[in-house]
Order: sequence, then structure tokens, then C-alpha cells
Amino acid sequence: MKTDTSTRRRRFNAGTAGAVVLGIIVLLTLLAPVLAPHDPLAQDLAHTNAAPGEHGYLLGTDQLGRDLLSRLLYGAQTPLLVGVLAVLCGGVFGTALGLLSGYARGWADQLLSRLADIQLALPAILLALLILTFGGQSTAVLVLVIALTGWPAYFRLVRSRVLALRTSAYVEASRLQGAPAHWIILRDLLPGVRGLIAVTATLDLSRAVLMEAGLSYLGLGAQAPAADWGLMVAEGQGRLLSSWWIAVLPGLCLVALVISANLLGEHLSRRKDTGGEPRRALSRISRTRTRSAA
Amino acid sequence: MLRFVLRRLGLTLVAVWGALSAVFLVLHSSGNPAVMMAPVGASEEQIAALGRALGYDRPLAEQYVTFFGDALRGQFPDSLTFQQPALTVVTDRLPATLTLAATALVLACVVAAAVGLWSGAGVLRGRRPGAAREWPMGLVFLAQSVPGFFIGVLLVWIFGVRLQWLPTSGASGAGALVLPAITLACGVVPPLARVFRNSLTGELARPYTRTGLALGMRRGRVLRHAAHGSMLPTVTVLGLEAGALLGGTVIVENVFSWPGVGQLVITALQNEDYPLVLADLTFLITAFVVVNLVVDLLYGVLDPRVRHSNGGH
Amino acid sequence: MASATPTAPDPGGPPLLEVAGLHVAFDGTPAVRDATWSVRAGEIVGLVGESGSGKSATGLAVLGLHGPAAEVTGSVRLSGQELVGADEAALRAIRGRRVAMVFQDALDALNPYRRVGDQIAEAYRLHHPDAGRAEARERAVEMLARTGIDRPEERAREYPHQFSGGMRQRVMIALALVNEPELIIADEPTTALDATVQAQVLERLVELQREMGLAVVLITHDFGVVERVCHRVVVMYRGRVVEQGTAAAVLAGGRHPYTRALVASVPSTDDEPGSRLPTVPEVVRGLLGEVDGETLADPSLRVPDGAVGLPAAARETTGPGRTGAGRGTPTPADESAGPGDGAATAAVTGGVDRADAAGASDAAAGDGAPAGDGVSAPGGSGDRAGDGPATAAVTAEGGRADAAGATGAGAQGSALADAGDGGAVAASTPAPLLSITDLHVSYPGRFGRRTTAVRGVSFGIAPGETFGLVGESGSGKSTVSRVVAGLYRPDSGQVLFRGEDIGGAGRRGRRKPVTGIQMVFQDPYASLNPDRTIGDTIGAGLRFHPTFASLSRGKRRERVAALLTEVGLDPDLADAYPGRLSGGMRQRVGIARALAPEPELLIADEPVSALDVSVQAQVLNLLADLQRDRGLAMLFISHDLTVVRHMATRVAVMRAGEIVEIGDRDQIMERPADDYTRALLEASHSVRRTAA
Amino acid sequence: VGTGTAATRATDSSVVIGLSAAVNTLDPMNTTSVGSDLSVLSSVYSSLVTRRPDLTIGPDAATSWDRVEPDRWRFRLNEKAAFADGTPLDADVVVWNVERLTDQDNGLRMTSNFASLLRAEKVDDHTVDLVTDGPDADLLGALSFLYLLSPDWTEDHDPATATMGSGPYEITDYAAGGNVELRARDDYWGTAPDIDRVTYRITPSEAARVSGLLSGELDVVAGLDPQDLERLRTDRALEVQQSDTTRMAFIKLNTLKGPMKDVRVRRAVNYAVDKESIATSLLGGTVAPSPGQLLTSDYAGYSDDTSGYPYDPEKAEELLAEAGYGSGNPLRVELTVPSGQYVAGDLIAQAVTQQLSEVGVRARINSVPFTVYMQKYLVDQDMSDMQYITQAWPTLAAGGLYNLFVSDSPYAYWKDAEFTDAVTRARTETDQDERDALYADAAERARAQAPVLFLFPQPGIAASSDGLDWQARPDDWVRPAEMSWKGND
Ligand SMILES: Nc1ncnc2c1ncn2[C@@H]1O[C@H](COP(=O)(O)OP(=O)(O)OP(=O)(O)O)[C@@H](O)[C@H]1O
Ligand SMILES: Nc1ncnc2c1ncn2[C@@H]1O[C@H](COP(=O)(O)OP(=O)(O)OP(=O)(O)O)[C@@H](O)[C@H]1O
Ligand SMILES: [Mg+2]
Ligand SMILES: [Mg+2]
Repeated sequence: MKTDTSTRRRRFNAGTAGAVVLGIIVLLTLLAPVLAPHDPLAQDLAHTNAAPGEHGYLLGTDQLGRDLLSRLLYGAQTPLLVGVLAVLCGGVFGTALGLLSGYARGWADQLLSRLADIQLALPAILLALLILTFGGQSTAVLVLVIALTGWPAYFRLVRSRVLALRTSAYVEASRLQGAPAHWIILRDLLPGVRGLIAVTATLDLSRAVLMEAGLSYLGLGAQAPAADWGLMVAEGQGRLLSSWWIAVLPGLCLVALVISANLLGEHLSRRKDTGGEPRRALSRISRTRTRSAA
Repeated sequence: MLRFVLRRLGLTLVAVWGALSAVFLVLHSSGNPAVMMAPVGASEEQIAALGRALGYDRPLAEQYVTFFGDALRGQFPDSLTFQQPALTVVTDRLPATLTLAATALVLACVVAAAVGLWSGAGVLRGRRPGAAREWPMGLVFLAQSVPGFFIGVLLVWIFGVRLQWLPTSGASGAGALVLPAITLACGVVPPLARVFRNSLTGELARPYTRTGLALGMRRGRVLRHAAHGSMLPTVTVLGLEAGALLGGTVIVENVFSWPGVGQLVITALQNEDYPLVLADLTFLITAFVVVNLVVDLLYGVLDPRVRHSNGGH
Repeated sequence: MASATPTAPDPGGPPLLEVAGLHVAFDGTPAVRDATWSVRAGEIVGLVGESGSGKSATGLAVLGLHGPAAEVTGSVRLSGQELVGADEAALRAIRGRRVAMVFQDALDALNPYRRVGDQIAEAYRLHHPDAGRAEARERAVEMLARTGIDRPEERAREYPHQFSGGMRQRVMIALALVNEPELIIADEPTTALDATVQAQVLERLVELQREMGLAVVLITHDFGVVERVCHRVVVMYRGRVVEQGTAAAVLAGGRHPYTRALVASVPSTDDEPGSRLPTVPEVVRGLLGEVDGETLADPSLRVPDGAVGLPAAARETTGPGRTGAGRGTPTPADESAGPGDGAATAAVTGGVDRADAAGASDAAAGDGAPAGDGVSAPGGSGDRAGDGPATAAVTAEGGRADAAGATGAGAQGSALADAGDGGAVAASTPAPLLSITDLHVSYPGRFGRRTTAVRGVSFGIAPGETFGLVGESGSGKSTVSRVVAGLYRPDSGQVLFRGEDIGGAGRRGRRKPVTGIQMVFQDPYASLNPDRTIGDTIGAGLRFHPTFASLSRGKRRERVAALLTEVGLDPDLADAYPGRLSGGMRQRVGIARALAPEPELLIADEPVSALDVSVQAQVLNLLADLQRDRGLAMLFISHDLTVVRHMATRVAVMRAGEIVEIGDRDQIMERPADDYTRALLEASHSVRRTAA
Repeated sequence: VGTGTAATRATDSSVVIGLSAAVNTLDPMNTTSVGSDLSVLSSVYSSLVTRRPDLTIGPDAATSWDRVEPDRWRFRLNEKAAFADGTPLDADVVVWNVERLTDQDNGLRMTSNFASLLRAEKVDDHTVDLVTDGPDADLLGALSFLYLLSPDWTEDHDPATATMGSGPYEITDYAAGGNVELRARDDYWGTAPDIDRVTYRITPSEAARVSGLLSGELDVVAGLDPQDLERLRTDRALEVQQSDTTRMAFIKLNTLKGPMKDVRVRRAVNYAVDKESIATSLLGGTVAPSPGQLLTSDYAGYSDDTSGYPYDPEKAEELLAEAGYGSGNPLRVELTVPSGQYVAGDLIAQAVTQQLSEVGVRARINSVPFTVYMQKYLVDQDMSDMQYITQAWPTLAAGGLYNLFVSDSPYAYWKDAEFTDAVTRARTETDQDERDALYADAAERARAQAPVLFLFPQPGIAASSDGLDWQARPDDWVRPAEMSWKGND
């Protein structure tokens, strides 16, 4: 079907664009120590709120005279680190539970499904606020909170796919061959959800980044004086009147990061093998939570 | 049908119960709430007395039971910062949040419907999805990638500060509603528009669309039938979004100083106003769950197949 | 069969619809090429051809229902009015009013969210803008009544999903007829239906056609349907009209080899049971050479040329797709139907369905002996003997293999067939391999209720015997097979395999399936894990088998290669993923997988119903050959009586979870005791392949 | 009546006041938040005396007063004074209110501000005596916070959620935490205010407050961020007022444990911070660094004699080296700051840590919600090494603020006998000069011992619509009764 090929090609380009931008952001973040013209924390109190280009600051300075360009370069560290770790934790946890729950069924499945329901009944942002306020703030807690609000997406997707697959002819064939449960889960079911997980994880990454930014914005994520995009927007929003760049530039960086992750995820999810399922499910699950987070 | 309703109701109660238990546990895992609640400078004895008065010295299990007993009757201790029943504080703020959320929801529905129908009409004309004509979807995609708080900040900057067209804070007058409602809607439009568009184009790809055309229907009529068919997933997402909307108010109300429950919950958390946090969260969670229950029940109305199969879908 | 014999219309009348030089292409890929045919008023024209031959594309082109993605050129005239390139408004006036369409799957073709009465009324009002709601409703009810729906008033208020498949199709017809069009294009209106229902719907369609003087274009790939209802037939092959003419003439011996091949590859009640079926590619290839000099999209349809460098011995016995070898040895097989030879014979024919292309084409050419198989090659059997347990098992049960062989041999002549059948039955009675007694199975339903799918089923299968299970959809056939395979636990009843109860009724938890029973699944696309290589899929059966588990990697690969060869596939496919394979090839992989643990009982649950007619014959041949070759017992499930008759020696007929009749094949086919069996028989319309 | 937009407003004579914090309770005895709760309630309730915009004490419900004995003050009440429901505001009312306030069991937050007050005694219907446990020079200042409730009304109303006062306004709309609307009472017994309608709009976000001002949504906002000064000044429809407040900003050092026990370290950090440049860059030059004082010049008892710690990083490093810290053994400290609580507080804390790092001090910022901060500070008595805070004593008595630094104060984290002694003696000293001398001693002791990192007074920036006549106050009060529209009598 040529129709498919040509549309896929076009999407592929958008997907590649996403991957490239994402790659660039990651690269810039990794190379920040080399590339940044200034220490992201160094203040120049004589030149606070400098406009882009003023006093030799390419993108201007913030209220404390810190170089915005340097801060932007460092600013993705926390979101990316927290995002990737949270996606890993949530993804592994959700996928493992989804596989087991979907294959084994029974009361454990019921229990976990209810748990996921409950998890969904708590708007993610509220849960995160609650835990961060009463459980203390640290990167580890942040990762856990974001992972905690992310696992139901994987769990539900994987579980529903596994529910469909477990009675599929090829799984039944494996059972007839005498394959043990763990083998079926690892060799028959896991490959079947691989694509699904890849897409979910990519889209979940954008959710995690958005949530980290949202929490940092509310003062519960990264802490001053750290350079963190979400925090920088919060710090700069009071200065919109006179120095818009302090808030707007990090905001735009955040948008670029999220867009690229989304583009990539979109692209992956449009590929045949995942049948657009994760997008749909995510729009039911994580997207809504991302929204509430941001 | 009745059994279906009861089953959903049961699940709903389980979800509410679980969510509240989670809140309860998180709050109690952080130590004796009386310490936080005692006024500044309170002595050990005063804290202990307060703890006794509120029952925090009793076994956790017992407190848990009391908490649920009270919560069921809508009873929470007095808010520490407001010195009045926590639930009253919440319900006082409710109209503001509901106004905002309802406006945003209506706005989001209108936009999502427009975007979806635009795409649907394109598909019906044989255009491939993703083509340039689908620029509204591109905008939706963009909106989905911008953090809500940043949208708010941008809107304040552009319309409030630069152009000075619209008020940027407070709940006074219809004008003040515009920017927060748009910001809040921005969070809901993407999932809604996507789901509506995708299911609409999905419905259009189904053979009954071809049947309609083969019978001599106009495209508009075919589109209408397909839109009817895509209501089910759309309403599902709408339900979830209505809940997410409540979560979204947390940020939007803060950006725009909108005096609703969302702002309240942040203040309560910051002030460690334990009873108020409980009441507020209980309320938000219940609202979320109820909205989704309503959505579940709507399924039957929307899709005859659900109605006749007595549930399970 | 209560066939509504078509009454031929006036042959001299002017054509109602004239299709001339029609081209349809999708993104430059042609789907219909230079098609020219016509329909006269009151005439039923069958548009036949295998899947993908462009039948639907033609039908849609008539009403301009293709999207802009399709390029449509040529000419379609309705009473002289040109429709290709006509504007929307003009087309809208014709659609549904003068020309209506009936689509295949009525559940999807009807709007699931609206009451059927409303849908029909809406269709009416589309072309009768002056008609009031009440009038349109009345009209809808009237149409429902006319298409044979009981209590039409009530049912008009129901939704499509509340109708059975056949009812839906009637609604679809009502929808098409409500504006009394001149022409109906019915695109496979009955393909998804059960045989009995299919007959009813077709009958009703023909009645209405006669009452209303309609012209009908009936798109189908079923020659049985063509034979029963069509006046004329248009045969399409790969986008082209390769033949047209009166139904009788085409079926009796079409001029085009493709037509003949298609007709021949369908099992027929006139065939000798168990005979080899000629397959389309062989026939086409044999008579036509490379079609249009182009490569076919479906690799399973491809006839590779030249032999591949396999050892001569292997080539003879296996020769999968290596037709060079197979074709080279078309030895007549009439000599040896003797005891002990049955296995050998089977071994040679095993999987080599293409190998005997010449023989098959002979058959198609009309020499009256379509079963030109049994390429006897004693040397081959020696080779196989070295292959291991498979052959050993067969030899050990020589007596029964004998019986199977006799069945196979029945192909050679009817005189022998009787004896063979008798032998098979006799052999199965004393020591059944599988014996099921009073099986009850239920599924969990909604709200904790359980729905019973199988009640009180009992039967036995002797070693080496093919036992057929027929019945309409939902009668519980698959449920029985799943219980036998150990995939589902029955509520009660005994499932004795080799004397051991494997049913596990009443126990909890999942039970471990017995490797001695393997299964070939219905849907070749769902039965292979797309993420695992074919070799891995097949090899897993060895890995977990008590005796083969100890095999080294290399040995396992070898066995996998041998299995692939045995089912007629290139052993190199072991490293491929299923994505590349066609349906037919996948089904062969599925069969190889089932064979890997050396089962004694093979369950084939509708192994061909998802396959194209042109591939069906290949798979049926392969199964029959393997069964004979390996002395397998087989539980063969189908809803198609002709297929079951072709494969099985004993048959059970199921209905609503119970066995209504069980017995010897011929007894069931010729002297059915049960009404339901008779209805099934009547509905199963197969082509009477009367000699030309 | 003027013209233009101001005129439109003037005719309906209403103002919209932007508040940065919500009004949490309506019980004036159970809150100490001057900027929000009390600012609103001071328009609804009256007190015996009131502090005027120039910070002097003036009459309210009491027309005159004198000290009949060192520990007994006599107040004569305005005979017209009455509550909105007509109940007269008489001596019984005062006695009841003092009883309510002094009863520890009521757990009212205001109680601790009246530590010396023993009781009220009715002399006649319109005369009442207040008795203290000793001479208290600051009593009048404190009494400007004693808002009087009606005893009868309180019996069947909850003062936390409803009001019925004797002040110039009544509340027409209030939901917990939401906007508050006031309307001038027709039957107010005192001078009728100019402004009829007042809306307090809760606007926690600085950006929203500023844009609200610029767009004309808000008429009055106090407590603005100095960095917005420039932008606000360019707007001709606004009048910007800038002053020092009575609130002193400093960084408290925990002298009880950790590195800050060492006075050399405390002095070192004082020398290490460039207060001047912080004041210039972050506070728009609106304030001058404090000369090493805990008080602003508005306090009675302020001493002009002290000199502060100039910016001298070398000296700081020297002192640190003396105390044993250097590159091999850097000083590590934690600086806690209540997020968003104080004007530019978060920025100042960041600037301070950065400057400390330049002399080799590794300071880590711990930004926490205010309540958490207060919890650690006062309840847990677990203050970190350094903590940003601003303090003021509402009554503007030196003794009041200094009392927060005496050895047994939970606020102090500093046990200094000399300072405590001077302050304690000053409080009971009746001779003005003696008292000033004692306070000067205390100030010098505090400077030398450096229990805090001295910064500057918190800047007070207020902006109002150009047409509004209003004098911004150095304390936190925002009172609509003190406002009027120009050209509107
Ligand atoms: N919308 C389309 N886009 C691209 N290719 C198409 C489209 N519809 C049909 N085709 C291609 O055109 C060819 C003819 O398809 P068509 O549906 O007419 O076959 P058919 O004879 O009806 O087969 P079947 O019996 O399976 O219905 C096929 O190769 C098919 O893949
Ligand atoms: N997993 C299941 N859960 C619930 N009901 C089932 C399940 N599988 C089958 N059934 C029901 O059991 C009955 C028998 O089904 P089964 O699949 O055995 O029929 P079948 O004869 O194989 O039909 P077909 O020809 O359509 O394959 C049907 O009514 C079906 O709806
Ligand atoms: Mg077709
Ligand atoms: Mg079946």
C-alpha cells in the first residue's frame, strides 16, 4: 500500500526531527560544562536583568545577574535526569506488574487493577504535592513521585495487551508446546508489548518532564539556586513586565524538549505494531495527568 | 442495567476509599499531625493536649476508622488557618472553581469539536491524515507540549501586561475569567481533540460510512453520524479530563490568583493545614470519581451496544 | 439444496450497466485493469475471483465511491449515463436510488448506533424528500417484512447488534432496496455467514430480485453461490476480466485455465473423499506459464522455477516449493495401495502439494481422475525411516497406518474406498487414542453467571484416524478442541488420552498440556508470534519436550529444518520472522510447530477457513498427506461439510453444544439421521464438477 | 468631581486593594497578620486607640487616656461609640474583651502580645481602667491591636466567620481565603470615611499584582518588589510611594550550636556580604544597609551610634582562618529561607550564599514553606545555621523587638547575659534617657556579638492610582479609611 508508505515517510520526518532535537538537547546538557560561557550560579549583581546581548550576555541575565545562556544549558539536567529515572522506574514497575497481572489473572490482577484505578482517581499533581510536602523534597522523592503517577499507564496498557495476547493462538501454541509461564511471559508476551512500552516511555518522558517542571514551578521540585527550566520560569514570571526573557526563554526550552519527545513518541506510536494504542491510552491516562501537573 | 450501575458504583466507592486511604497514610506517615497543627510556640503539653483533643494519640487503625466515619458524614476538623469547618472553607471556594472549570470545559469542547470536525471533513474528502490541512491538529499538538503554567505566564504577559486587554488575576467579572479559562482549556483540548478526531476518522473509515455514501447521503450527514459514533471514547476522555481539569486548577488558579479550591489546596499544603488538606483532597477526589461515574453511566445512553450488553466493555 | 433456480432474463435487452475499459489504480498500482462487462435489467451477474482480484474495487468504482486516492478511468454507463467523472450531485442522485450496494459485513456496514428502522427510513427520505417521517417508517417496516424479518414493527426499533448475522444481512438488503433501485451491487453479502443462513439469505435475495425485476451484480469468490443464483459470470484475475459467460458454461469448463483451476480447487461433494485437490498455482502455472510475466504479490502463490540444490533423495521426499523435483516425478500411483505402503505413499506426497502440479493439471484438464497423487517412491520411504521417531511410531502401529493408508488409497477408486473406510472404522473401535465422555464445558459470563458451551459430548478417536467435527458457528467445536488440547478446563466429563484422564475436570489452576496432542490454529496470522523467528517458534516444542529437551542447539536446528522441509517450506526460513510470510506459508509453519513434539493427535481447528480458496487446497493436501505419512490421529474441525467429508473418516455434527449425530462419513453424508444434519447438507452448496 | 477615569471611580468612590495573602480568619483576636487579616478587620472593628499613619498613637473608641498609676491606665470612651447592631460600646464591652484576650484557655493568637495586661476594670459606663503587672511603656502601642467585639453578638455568632463591629465598614462578601468586600456603614459613629466600597482582591502573585496595577484593575497595592519600581514609576496613572518599613531584614545565626557559636565566624559572614550591592541591585537602591542594628529608626529606643560591618571579604577570610576554616576545611552552612514570604527574600538569600562562597563558605539554601520554617524555628527549636527573617514589633517599641533576642526567648538562639540584662532593665526603666542609654548599650552589644547577619530594613513600596489620596505607611497596615479620591470631598 503506497498510501501508507508515503504518509509514514512524512511522519518519519517529524519523528526524526523530534529525535534530533531531543538528541541535541541531551547533548547540549551533557556538554554544558564545556559550552557554558559562565558558571550558571555566578551572580553579577552589577548587571542584573540584562537584556539579551547586553553587557556581553548573549541571552541576558536574570534578577541576580546570572548568565541566562549558561543557566539554560544546565537547566535540562534535572528534568532529564528526573524524567529518565522516573520513566525507568515507572516503566519497569508498570510493565512487570502488567505482564504478571495480565497473564496470571486472579485476585492479584484484580487487586492491582483496583490499585491502578485508585492511582488514577488521585489527580497526579495532588498526590505529588501531598508526598512532596509531607514526605520531604529530594530528587529521589521527586523521581518516585513521578514514577508513582506514571506506572498505571504502563500497567494498564501492558495488561490489556497481555490479556488479549494470552488467549491468542500463538501463546496457546506455546503452552501446548509445554512452555513454562516465565518463558511465555518473557518470550511471547514481552516482545509483544515491546513497541508499546517504547512508545509509552517516550510519551511518558514528556509527561515526566512536564511534571518535574510543574512541581519545580510550584517550588516543590528543583530548589534555588539550581538552574532548572521550570524553576526559572517561576523565578522569572514576576519579571515579565520588565525582563520577559528570564521566564520566557526557559519556558521555550521546556516546550522544545517536550515537543521533541512528543514528536518522537507520536512517530513511534503510529507505527503499525503499536496500532496507536499507547497514544490513546496515554491520552486517557498520562496526558491528563501531565496536564494537571503542568 | 441496574447491575451495571451498581457495579460501577461499587468500583467508584473502592476508588474513593483507596484514594482517601492514600491521603490518610501519607499524612500520617509524616508523624504526629498535632505537631504541625499546634500554634507557633506551643509547648509540648499543648501539643499533646491538642493531639488528644483531635484523637491523634489513639491507635492508627482507630483513627483510620474515625476518619472514614467522619469523612462519610462530610465532617472534618476545623481548618487551622481559617478556624472554621474545613468542608465549609472548601465549599465556599467551590463556585469559583466550578465556574472556571465549567467555562474551560465548554471552551475545550467547542475547540475540540471544531478541530475534530475539520479533520473529519478532510478525511471524508479523501485527504490523508497529517496533511497540511490538518494544521489545527498541529496547534493542538503544540498546546499539548506546552506546560500549563507557561501558557498561563505567556497569556498574562501578552494579554495582561503587553496589550492590557484582559485582567490577569482575581475572580471579578467575566473578563477575568477569560485567561484562566483559556489556560485551563489548553490542557484539556489536546487529549479531547485528539481522541475525538481519531475516533471520528476511525468511524469514518468504518464501512457504515461507505454505506451512507452509497445510499446517497451528503458528506455533512455522514459526518454527523460518524460524530455520533465517536462520542463514546470522546466522553470517556472528557470524563477523565474533567477530573484532570480539577487537578489543572491547582496550577492555573495559582498563576491567575483565582480564589478556588485549587489555590486553596496549595495554601493548605503550604500552611500544613492538615484538616483542610484532607477536606480539599477528599472533595477533589470525590468530584473526579463522580464525574467518571457519570461518564460510565453515559456510555449506555451513547452506545446501544453497551446498553444491551449489561455493561462489561 | 432449495436453490432458487435463476430465471434468465431476455438476452436481447439493452444493457443496464455497461462497464468498459475500467481502470482503477491506487497510487499507481493498478487494482482493476481494462475491465469490460455489462449487466442487463433483471439479470444476476456473478463477479468472481480470488481475494485481491479487484472485485470490490470494480463494484465501488461503479458508484464513484473510491476516495480521491484512487484513480478511476474508463467508462461506466448506467442506461447510457456516464458515471466516471460525474459530479457529486449527479452521483448522489443515483446512489441508493437507482443503484444500491450491499456490503459484506453487515454489522459494520450498518450504523451500530442507530435503530435499524431509523436507518432504513432515513435512506428512504434521502431520495423522497417529501415523504414524512411516518411514511418513511412504514416503508422501513414494510421493507423489513419483505426481506423476511419477523415482527418487523418491533425489530425496527432494535439496533444492529441485536440481530443475528443473517438478519443483519437482510436489514442491509432492505436498506438497499428501500428506494427500489434498478441495480444492486452485492459485495460478498453472505461470505461471513453460516452455510444454512447463507442459503436463506441468498434465497431471499433471489426472490426479491425476481419480484422487483432487479439487476444484481453479485460479488463473490464462491462458485457454489455462482452456480446456484447467477445467470452470467464474470471472472476476474489480478485485476483483469479473464472470462465471462453464462454460469453453466463457465462452471462446466471455463476456457480460461484460471477459472478452471479455481473451480477445481474447491472440495466438492462429487469428489472422492480424501483425494488430492488440485491447487490453483499449479494449474495456472501448468497451463499458462508465468502470468503476465509479473511476480505475484503472495509468495505462496508463486511457483518457483528450477530445482534448488538439495540432495536428490531429500528432493524427492520433501521438495517443498522446489517444484523442479516434484514436477519431475509424476509417476502414476495406481499400483500400490497395499498394506504397509500407505505410510510410504503419504511420505512422498507429504507437503509436496506443488510437486504434483502436472498431475493436478491433468485432473483439471478433465481426465476424470482429479486425484492424481500417490507419487510412489519406495526409496523415499527409506529415507524417512531414518528420520526418527515419527516413522518408528508409524511402523509400530502398522495396522492402523494401514487403515489410514487404505483411506488414502480410496482416492484411487471407489471400489477400494469402501474397503478402506471399513478398515478405518474397524481399527478405531477397539482402542481409542482419545476418548471423551460426557463433556460439559462452560465459560464465565457476566455477573458471575456461566454460559454452557458444550454439554454432554462424547466421542472417541482411534490412532491414525481423522475425526471430523462440523457444526455452525458457536456450536462449541473450538471449545471441545481447546479442552482436548488442555487449554481449557471442562466442568465435568472425562478426557482420556492413551487411557489417562487429561481433562482435569473439577481441579483448580491451569493444567499442563500434554505434548502428545498438538494443534493447528484457525487464523494463521494470529497463531505465529510476530516477534519470534520461525525456527524459534518451531524449536520451542522441542525445547520443552521430555525427550527432545536434551538436544543440542545444532541438533535442534537440524530438526527444525527437517520439519520445515516436511511441510513444504524452505529450511532457510527458520531465521525469518513471520511478517514476511503469506497466510498459506504461515499455516505450514503452524503445522510444522504442531509436528515438532511428535504428537499422536493433531487438532486442526478450521485450518483453512481463514485462507483464500486458492491456498486452501494446498493446506488440506498437506494435512491429509501428513496424517497418512505419520499415522497421526486428527481431530478435524470445520463448519464446511464438504471439507470435512473430504478429510475425515468419521464425522460428528454439533449443534448448540451437543452432538446431534455421529457416525461414519458416508452414512452421515448420504443417510443423515438428524434434521439438522440434513439442513447443513442442503445448505452446503458445492460446485457440481460434472465432467465437461 | 474630577474628570477621566479617576472621576468615574470617584463617583462611586470605591477602591480595589490588592492583598498578597488571603484573609484567613475574621476574628481579630486570633490573628497577627497585619498585612492581610488585620488590615481588613481594622476597618470593621474599632480599638481603644489607633496608630496613625505617622506612627503616633491617636484616639479611636477612647477619646482620651492617662496613666493613673504606673501600672494602671484609664480610658474614657466615646459615648457615641456603638456596634453596627446598635449595642453601645461601653466599659463592659472592654472588660469582656480583655477577659477573653487574657484567658489563656481561649488560645487566641493575640494573647502573647499582651503579656503584661492583667485585667480591665469598669469605672463607669464610659470609663475603664486597664491594669498591667508592672509599668509597661508599650501598652498603648499594643492596645492599638485590641479590636473590640460585641459580647452579646459573640454568644450566638462565630467571630471567625462573621463580623459585627463598631468600625467604619461592614463586610458584605467574604469566603474563606477569597476576596473580601466592604461597604461603609451609614450609621458609623465616627468620621465617615471617603471611600464607600472596598474590594480586597487576593493576589498572591507579584506579577499579577503589578499587572493589575498597570491595567488599572487594582487601585492600591503595598509591599511591592523593588525590582518593579522602575516599571511602575514610568506609568503615569500610578503614584509610587517608597519608604523604609519598620521591619528589619537580617539573617539569624544559630549561636547555640554549629559553626555560628564562634563569634569570629559570625563577624566573618557579616564582613563577607556586600549589603550595599545587594540593596542596589535587588532592592533598587530603596534601602540603605543597616548600621549593625536590629531596629529600624522608627523604633522608640533606636540608637544612632552604632556602625555596621562594611563589605570586607579579606577580613572575612582572615576571621574564618582564625576560626579554623580555610580551603582545606571549608565552612559549610545551611541557609533556610521561607519561600515567597518576604520581599525579595529568596533572591537576597541566593545573593548572600553566592557572596559567602566567594570567601570560601559553602552555603546551601533550604527553601521551605513559611509554616514549615516557623515549625522548625519555634516549635522544634531546630533552626539551621542561618535563616533569613524579617522582624518587626507592631507596637514599635525597642523593648518589644529586643525581647525577641533575650536569652530565654524561643526566637533568640542567642544567650547573651549582657544584652539580656540591658534589655530587661530598660523595659522597667521609667526614665526616658536612662532607658535610651540602656537600649544603646544593648544595640552595641548586639552589633559586636553579631547574633545576626545585619542586612537592611525591608523596603516598603506601595503604588496606588494617581487619583487616590493615600499615604503609604511604614508599618504593614492598609486602611481604606485613610484613603480618598482626589477632588472628591
Ligand atoms: N483503498 C485502497 N488503497 C490501496 N489499495 C487498495 C485499496 N482498495 C483495494 N486496494 C487494492 O486493490 C486490489 C484489489 O482489491 P479489491 O478489494 O478490489 O479485491 P477483492 O477482489 O474485492 O478481494 P476480496 O475478495 O478480498 O474482497 C488489491 O490488491 C488491494 O490491495
Ligand atoms: N472465551 C470465551 N468466553 C466466553 N464464552 C465463550 C468463549 N469462547 C467461546 N465462548 C462461547 O462458547 C460457545 C461455543 O464457542 P466455540 O468457539 O466453541 O464455537 P465454534 O463452534 O468453534 O464456533 P466457530 O465456528 O465460530 O469457531 C459460543 O456461544 C461462544 O460464544
Ligand atoms: Mg472485496
Ligand atoms: Mg471455532
